[in-house]
Amino acid sequence: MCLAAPSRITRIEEASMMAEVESFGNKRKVSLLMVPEAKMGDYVLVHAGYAIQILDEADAKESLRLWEEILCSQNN
Amino acid sequence: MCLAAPSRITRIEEASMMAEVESFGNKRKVSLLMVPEAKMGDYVLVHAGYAIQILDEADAKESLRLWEEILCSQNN
Amino acid sequence: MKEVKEKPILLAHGDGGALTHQLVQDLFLQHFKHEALQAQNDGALLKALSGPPVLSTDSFVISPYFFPGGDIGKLAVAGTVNDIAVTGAIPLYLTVAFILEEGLPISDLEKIVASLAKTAEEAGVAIVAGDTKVVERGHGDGIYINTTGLGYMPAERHLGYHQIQAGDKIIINGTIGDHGLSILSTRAGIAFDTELSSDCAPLNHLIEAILQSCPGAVKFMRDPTRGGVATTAKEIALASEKDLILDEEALPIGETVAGAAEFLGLDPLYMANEGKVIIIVDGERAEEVLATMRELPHGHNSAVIGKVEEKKSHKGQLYVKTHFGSHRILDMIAGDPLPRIC
Amino acid sequence: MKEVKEKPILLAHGDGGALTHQLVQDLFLQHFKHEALQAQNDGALLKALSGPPVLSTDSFVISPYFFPGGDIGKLAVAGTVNDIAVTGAIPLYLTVAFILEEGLPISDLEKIVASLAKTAEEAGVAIVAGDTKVVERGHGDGIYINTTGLGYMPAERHLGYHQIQAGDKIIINGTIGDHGLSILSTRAGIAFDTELSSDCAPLNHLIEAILQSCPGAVKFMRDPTRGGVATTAKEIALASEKDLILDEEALPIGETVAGAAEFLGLDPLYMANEGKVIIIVDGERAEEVLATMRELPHGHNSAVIGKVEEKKSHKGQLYVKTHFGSHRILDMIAGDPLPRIC
Amino acid sequence: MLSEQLKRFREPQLARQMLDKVKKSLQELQAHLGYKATFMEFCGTHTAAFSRTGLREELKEDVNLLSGPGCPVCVTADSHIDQVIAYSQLPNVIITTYGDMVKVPGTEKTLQEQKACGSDVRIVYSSLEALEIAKKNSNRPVIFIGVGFETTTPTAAMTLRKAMEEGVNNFYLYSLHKATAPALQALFSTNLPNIDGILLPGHVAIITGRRQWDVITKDYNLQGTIAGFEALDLLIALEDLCSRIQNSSKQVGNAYGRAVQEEGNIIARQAMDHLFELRDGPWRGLGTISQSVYKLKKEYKAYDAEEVFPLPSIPQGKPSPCLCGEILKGLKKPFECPLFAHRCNPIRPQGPCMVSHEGTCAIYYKYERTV
Amino acid sequence: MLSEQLKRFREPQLARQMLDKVKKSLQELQAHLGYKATFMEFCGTHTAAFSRTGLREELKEDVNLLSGPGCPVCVTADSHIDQVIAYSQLPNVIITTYGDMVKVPGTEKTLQEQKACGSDVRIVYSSLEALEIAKKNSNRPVIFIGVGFETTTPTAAMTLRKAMEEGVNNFYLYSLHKATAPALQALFSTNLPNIDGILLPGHVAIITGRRQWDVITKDYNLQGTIAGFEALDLLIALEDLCSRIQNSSKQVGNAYGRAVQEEGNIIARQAMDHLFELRDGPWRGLGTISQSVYKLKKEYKAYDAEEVFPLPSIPQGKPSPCLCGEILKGLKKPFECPLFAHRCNPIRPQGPCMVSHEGTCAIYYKYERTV
Ligand code: SF4
Ligand code: SF4
Ligand SMILES: [Mg+2]
Ligand SMILES: [Mg+2]
Ligand SMILES: [Mg+2]
Ligand SMILES: [Mg+2]
Ligand SMILES: [Mg+2]
Ligand SMILES: [Mg+2]
Ligand SMILES: [Mg+2]
Ligand SMILES: [Mg+2]
Ligand SMILES: [Mg+2]
Ligand SMILES: [Mg+2]
Repeated sequence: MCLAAPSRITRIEEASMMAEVESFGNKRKVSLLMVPEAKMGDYVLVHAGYAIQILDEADAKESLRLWEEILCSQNN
Repeated sequence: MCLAAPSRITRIEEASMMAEVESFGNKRKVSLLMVPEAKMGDYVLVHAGYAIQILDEADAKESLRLWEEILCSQNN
Repeated sequence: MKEVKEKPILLAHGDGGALTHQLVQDLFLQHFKHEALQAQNDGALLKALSGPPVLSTDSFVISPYFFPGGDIGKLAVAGTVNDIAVTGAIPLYLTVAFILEEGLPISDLEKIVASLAKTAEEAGVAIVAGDTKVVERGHGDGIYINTTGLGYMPAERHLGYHQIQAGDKIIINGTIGDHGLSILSTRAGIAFDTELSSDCAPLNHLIEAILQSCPGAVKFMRDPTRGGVATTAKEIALASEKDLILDEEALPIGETVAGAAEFLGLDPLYMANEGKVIIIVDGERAEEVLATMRELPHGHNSAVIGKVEEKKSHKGQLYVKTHFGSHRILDMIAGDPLPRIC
Repeated sequence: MKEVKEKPILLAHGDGGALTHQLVQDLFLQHFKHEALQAQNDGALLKALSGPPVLSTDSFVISPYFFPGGDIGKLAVAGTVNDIAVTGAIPLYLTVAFILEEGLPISDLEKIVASLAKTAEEAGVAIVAGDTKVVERGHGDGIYINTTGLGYMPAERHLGYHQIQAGDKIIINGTIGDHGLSILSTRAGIAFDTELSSDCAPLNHLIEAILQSCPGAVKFMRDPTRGGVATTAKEIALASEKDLILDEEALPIGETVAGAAEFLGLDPLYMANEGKVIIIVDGERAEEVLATMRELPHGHNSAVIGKVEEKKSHKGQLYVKTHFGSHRILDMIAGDPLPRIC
Repeated sequence: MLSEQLKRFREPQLARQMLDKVKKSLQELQAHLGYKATFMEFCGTHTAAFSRTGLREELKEDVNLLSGPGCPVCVTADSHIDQVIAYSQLPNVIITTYGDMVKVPGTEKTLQEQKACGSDVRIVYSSLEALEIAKKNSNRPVIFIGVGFETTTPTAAMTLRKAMEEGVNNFYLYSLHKATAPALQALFSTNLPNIDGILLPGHVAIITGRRQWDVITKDYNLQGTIAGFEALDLLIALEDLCSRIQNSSKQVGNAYGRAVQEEGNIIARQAMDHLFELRDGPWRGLGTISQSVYKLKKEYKAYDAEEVFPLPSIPQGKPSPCLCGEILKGLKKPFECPLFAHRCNPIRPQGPCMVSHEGTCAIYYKYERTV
Repeated sequence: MLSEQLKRFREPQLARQMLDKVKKSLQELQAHLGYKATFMEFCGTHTAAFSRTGLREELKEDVNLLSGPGCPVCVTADSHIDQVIAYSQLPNVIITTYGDMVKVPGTEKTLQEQKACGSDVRIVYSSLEALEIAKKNSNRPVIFIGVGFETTTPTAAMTLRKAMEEGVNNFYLYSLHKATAPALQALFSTNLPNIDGILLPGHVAIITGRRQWDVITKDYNLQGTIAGFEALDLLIALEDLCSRIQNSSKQVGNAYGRAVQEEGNIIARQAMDHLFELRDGPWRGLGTISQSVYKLKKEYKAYDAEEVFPLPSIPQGKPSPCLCGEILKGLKKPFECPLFAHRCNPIRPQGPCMVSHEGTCAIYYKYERTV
């Protein structure tokens, strides 16, 4: 029920605030009403037909970098 | 379209003026609204769900008798 | 479909998973006992046949699925068994595939499956493979059944259109139109009370007895189902390139059928039969075949209803000889006033 | 059903009379050329079989009837051909029975019939008998098809559950879940644009090539259709009384399938396949079989996806080995979220 | 028991003897007239009976039998079929009508094809069933397409009256009911085929009574006899007609006395008169005939589909090559139509005469082709 | 490219290394606490992820994982299912809802069984589709059964707002939407299972923001971390939780930073606050929880199914032997229910926990049985 899958915005219809989002070759229509600031190329989390959040690339990168470092140092 | 088949009245529902009519083991419900004088045992002609006429036994008998006589006399 | 009070069929009964398995285990395998089916493989491995295979398939979509004199399960067995038997072959195996509508009362399905199993036993055929699909409410009509039959052709049986000759006689094993008119009596809008009941029955034992008792007498057989005796006879005329002449006075038509046909404005010659076979026999041997048939179950009211003549025009035609002696042409059915009779 | 602009199927196309004949003559007989069908008898008389008969039946009720990568006609042939082929038998003949819904565009029927004929030709099977029924609008879904297949079992082929032993390997001939997810992408309410397409294909040539190239290597086969790889593997585990262990990392799942399954919250292991076969092979010969398969059409992406072990409890179970190395149990599908996928 | 008599009318023996007598009478009539007589059977049910029994074939040497316009389905204008198809596309509407109507071609398609395309069209055997459908679907408009002559028109009137009494307010009549007398009048006042006598419609006469038909003798100087529908009935009527022609009778005969009375069914006629009035209207093949169509009176407009669902008039399609018009007038026989049994057949009828069980072309297709 | 990072989160290699680290941390925690820690995952999607990935199995020596009440379908009271079934029997009504809802048993039957008996019940993936259905069936009432926590509630609010803007007046909401905070509060104030830390629902937190969850540390003195749903996400969150417990952190952690922000999605929260208000309501297994159910405010009653279609209250059926209540509170595991995997299974679920993909019993049935 609380499933939300990340997808990339590939088209925006400004008038209706609907967007086409893509994930691995699958495209869906979702509403951007909850993330009006979303733009082309953004990754959004989609739940029940709505994009509910824009994913934060910097945080994802930083988080992964951090853990990789920790795990590397630990293994060595 | 103007098909009308003779059937015998086997039951009458006075209130609704509907009757059950029978012909050779087949029973149907028909309206007696057009032949309110019809009674149990009468033969009626049924068309489009309504009994439209009561058949006249005397006439049928007379007519057959007449023709049989004529044909017999002719053949002899 | 009627309002469902009992346990209904759900879509999940058709998803190939746990509920489907439950239905197979608790219902189908209880009634269908052949080892090939019980093995539950994708295909049923059977014993080698004693002759070339004969295959026939039919789907049954009759409405209503319970009717006076039978039900869709009985019909589905009889229909396919008869299609195999009329070729002269011996029917041995049936596959049965159900398309169930969501909401079908499971108790109705049970009755149908039991009837199907019983009729198969009567006919001496085994149900060896099956399939179940479920469609959403509003995409079916309770239950549709496909049966496909496998039989074999014994040596030295060569029935076929090409055997039919001028001088042959046309025999039927009983009264005409009973199935079609009894289905009709159940239909909304027309519904009438009647003593009619469907003639639905497997005829393979009758047919085999004729073929064995009167070897060489039978030229060709067909079961006059959809479209009735007229449509089937017309097909025979066209394919054999002979004229077929039915005798109006000889046609066995029950009084009840005749009465119902009259007030509905329908012709019993075009009404479906499900327990009848039209047999084209050597004219010389018609009485012998008739005598044999009249002694057998499903054959008591057998009658010669016509004869075969050389064609009078560029193609084989079907005629009926009227009470006054003149001939009039008969054509195939076109636009059955009552769909879904089988 | 979509608004019909073109000529629609009428109830009269199913009354067994003139319009039915027209459909048979102008459509079916144009595409299906086998002499037994062209003879138009009630049953099709075939050549004697070179081994014991194998029969299988399936009805196809897929919605929509045209889908990415195929249509109901292609599916109906592939489905039944595969069911016969996985038993080790050689499929030869098919019967085809249509249940058409009033209003089906005749042009759609033509496309489906053409596709059916083409797939049958590819598979090298002949369509030898048929049937057509028409149901009123609102009692069907455009078209349902039953196919029943007849083949024969060559001598010395004894595939079966009882052959399966600990140490055997589990092979599949390519990616998982393509059919189910591509059907899903067309469904109202879920519909999404995708590069997915159904894997629907007849596999009898692939299977025959394996059986001939690697004699004795194959223990058992099944096509993982409704319920997917998990349901089929579970059935094998139950019937063989062995544990089957799938390896999560070895499962060939396309990126597009995985992506769609993820946002729909579904598991590709439970998604239907229509061009896949699960093969249980002698563990020693898995690489040999795999090498053979990878050279063949429909076999390029073949992979070993698991192994067979002695059962650890009172009955055979299906497990998947996760990325972390632990085992978790898998059960059959129960309540497919998407009905009518075949 | 009347049932015994009724059976006698349908047994072949008496009819076979009667056939000989009628042949003789027709031969005498030929001697009297100096040529082979031409009779018209007005009624499609008679046309069917002559063919089904084989009597047309038996009598062909002795009398020329023409078929008339008495098939109510056949005389329905294609524009009216188009109108019904338009009704069927209104939101939520249920169309109810008699079976043959669904196969009659409009300018573009039949109601049956429209049904296959999604309209809710239901076949009924009685207007009473249509009313039942309306009661069961109280939130949907149910339009009953009424077709038929005076035999059927009163049944529609009775049913409508019942709907009013029961307060059913989603039941509407689209009346295509027609009057027989104006049609005969139109027929005999233009292009009159050369007819020596006419068999009059027995079931229409049950309602109208025998007497109304005397106008035929009076105004058109034509002999006529009301006929029943068994083989014996037809033969008795032919015999009666022969003698009337030879005796220059002053009134029409009644060879269907067991069913038809002098005054007809008065209750039925009153119901008809109460609800309907005659207006001008088009007949297929016969053009517009004045005062020939039964339409609901204005005071019942709440039940009149034409009042409640006014539709933009439908553009006329191409004129059809069908000769139904000539056939309905008795000017041509089906064999004379170049489409007959080729492009036009019961599977794909080109005109309504090929549709109805009582349509002349359909009857000839079914019974009169020799190859 | 973010897509590359997203892929890294789901690749097994990093997760496998992480697993070793987390096991070590859990062992350190055990040393620190003097016993094996018990964590609860509030959210059913987490319950499913732990099982599907096999992590629950891998970690079972090192931590006791309890499942919480975070499955919105599971906490739907059976009386509410009965209510929905009653709605579905109103004339012409179309019921629209999410897939799992149709399988949840009411006191007598499921919505799926009711559908098979003739009700028009349609499964949607989004309330937007339900609205489309309403537009396409403008003459029929379309009731959307809204279920879900704060992740889903705003989507219903947005769709309802759209319905209002577009003047769709046959679209109604039956709101079973619930708030997470009151549930946790209820859980921790009665029968508190002995929990050392809690994994907080990532997708709920997207809407609510991280900060609202600090109440857990403040009021219940419990450590918590917001978690994502990939294996790596779960492991990172566990690692974070271990360190917070050892360091007695003053606030909850956020191990799902790429999606969850401090303040959450303000637009979504405003929409929710605008249309809904919290009222008391029953949760399956947890009894009535005050201020826990999102209901439409009175000013929107024209869209509220409960206002427009008032139904007589449905008599209570027998209490079910199902232990969902205990399971939802984390007091029992599915194996402890005598019905589990015997009378209760996904074919014939006896309680909602066996229905939903996120129901604890269904997840344990699917993934955690070893035989
Ligand atoms: S044959 Fe057909 S086209 Fe010709 S007149 Fe008759 S109905 Fe019209
Ligand atoms: S196993 Fe079934 S009955 Fe037991 S608690 Fe879970 S859902 Fe309820
Ligand atoms: Mg057949
Ligand atoms: Mg058959
Ligand atoms: Mg047959
Ligand atoms: Mg199957
Ligand atoms: Mg139905
Ligand atoms: Mg099969
Ligand atoms: Mg199959
Ligand atoms: Mg299979
Ligand atoms: Mg058939
Ligand atoms: Mg449909």
